[in-house]
Amino acid sequence: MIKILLFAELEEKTGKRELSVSMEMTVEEIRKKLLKDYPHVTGLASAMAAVNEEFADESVKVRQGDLIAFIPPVSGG
Amino acid sequence: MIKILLFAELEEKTGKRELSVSMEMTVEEIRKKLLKDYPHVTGLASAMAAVNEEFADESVKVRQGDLIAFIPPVSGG
Amino acid sequence: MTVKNFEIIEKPIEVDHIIRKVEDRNAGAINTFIGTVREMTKGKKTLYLKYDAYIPMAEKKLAQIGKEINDRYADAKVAITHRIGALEISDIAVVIAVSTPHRADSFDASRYAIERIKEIVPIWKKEHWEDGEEWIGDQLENNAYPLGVPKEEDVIDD
Amino acid sequence: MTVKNFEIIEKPIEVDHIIRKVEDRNAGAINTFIGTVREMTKGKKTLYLKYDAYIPMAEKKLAQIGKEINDRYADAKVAITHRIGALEISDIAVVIAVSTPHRADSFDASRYAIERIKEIVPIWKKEHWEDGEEWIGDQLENNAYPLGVPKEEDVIDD
Repeated sequence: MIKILLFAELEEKTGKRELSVSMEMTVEEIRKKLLKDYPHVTGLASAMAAVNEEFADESVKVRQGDLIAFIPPVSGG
Repeated sequence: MIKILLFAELEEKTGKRELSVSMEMTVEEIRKKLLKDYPHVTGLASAMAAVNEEFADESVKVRQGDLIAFIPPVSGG
Repeated sequence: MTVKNFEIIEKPIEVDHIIRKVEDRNAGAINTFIGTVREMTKGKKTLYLKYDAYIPMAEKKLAQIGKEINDRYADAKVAITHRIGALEISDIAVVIAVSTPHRADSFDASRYAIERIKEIVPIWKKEHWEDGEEWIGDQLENNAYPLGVPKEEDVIDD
Repeated sequence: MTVKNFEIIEKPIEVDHIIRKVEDRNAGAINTFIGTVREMTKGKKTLYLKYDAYIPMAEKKLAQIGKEINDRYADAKVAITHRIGALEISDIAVVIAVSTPHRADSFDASRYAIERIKEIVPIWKKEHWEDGEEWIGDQLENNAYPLGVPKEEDVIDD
């Protein structure tokens, strides 16, 4: 299983902080799947992705047990 | 009477924090008098002068009741 | 007790506590940057803020910023704490403390830290105004937006 | 009790106390510069320092720096306290706190304050080493020296 984390407006608009997928996919494929499930959450398209707490490119393959997070523009400080 | 204040190495080398003169003089004249009285205190020549707690030019006339201070290079902070 | 120099916490931040983490016999300067909740931004009145974070990654990224500073500024010590949860006006959201032997580096490194926080640390702020609320995004305008740019009102320069 | 924003004191400085003086509902940033006593300077080991000041003029000049900052940075609040007397390694000699609506100004104004202190505020530091002691002068190299320049070892860039 692959755990997916959503934050800030992504969490608010999907109503989910945590999701999961069972199949191994690339970051790009997971992003596309989410956009298909939540087409109104346009921020999913532009959010950065992190795999296991490190920023990851679209081509990165997400493996069983991995954790992928979608990170909308940050605003700490 | 005009009160003269000396600080840091000027105080240390003259052995005086406070002096006085009775006659009205310019900053330049007071500086020259001090250098004559304390020729080994070379720092007197380059110190800045303040009259009544404001930096003052050499030409400023120091009046009765005024306070003149000689301020060697500062090193606060 | 282990001292954590890079922390996300939910309680009020004690500035003195963060400063103590960077004290050093060879420090001549400690620069502290404190980010506080400002009431007025572009004529709009904030009532309160909520901060959220991806906590484990945020702490990792704060530590990375510390490492970047150590690579750039000799003998620097860095501590950063960011608070999350609901914050009122004037509350402290973030404290950065950097000690260095000489003063110029402490200013530069502290500035570097706050700019990097706004680039790479997964923390988000939601502003609550009298007439609405919004997650604030991209305060630097230099992130990648493959599919669109942030709306003008999202770009806050604090 | 009257709050004095520009002060020379003989007791340890409490950083929190100085920060509280510049808190403001419209501050989004508070920059604090803390000058501490460093042990090693150019390979020489400092045992302790003594600071002296022309107190009333020094407080006036600190207040002048505050005014200069208010002229340059909109809505800034400034507080500066400098300690005098004998200070040990790691002791705090000066604390500058500046709050501003936006962060860039808080850094710039705080930096401005420490540079100006080293130019115009009548405070002197005497370093005590194992093998001697000396009044330190002119850390900026830009004062007027009509009759001579400071010796190289006097010019400390902290």
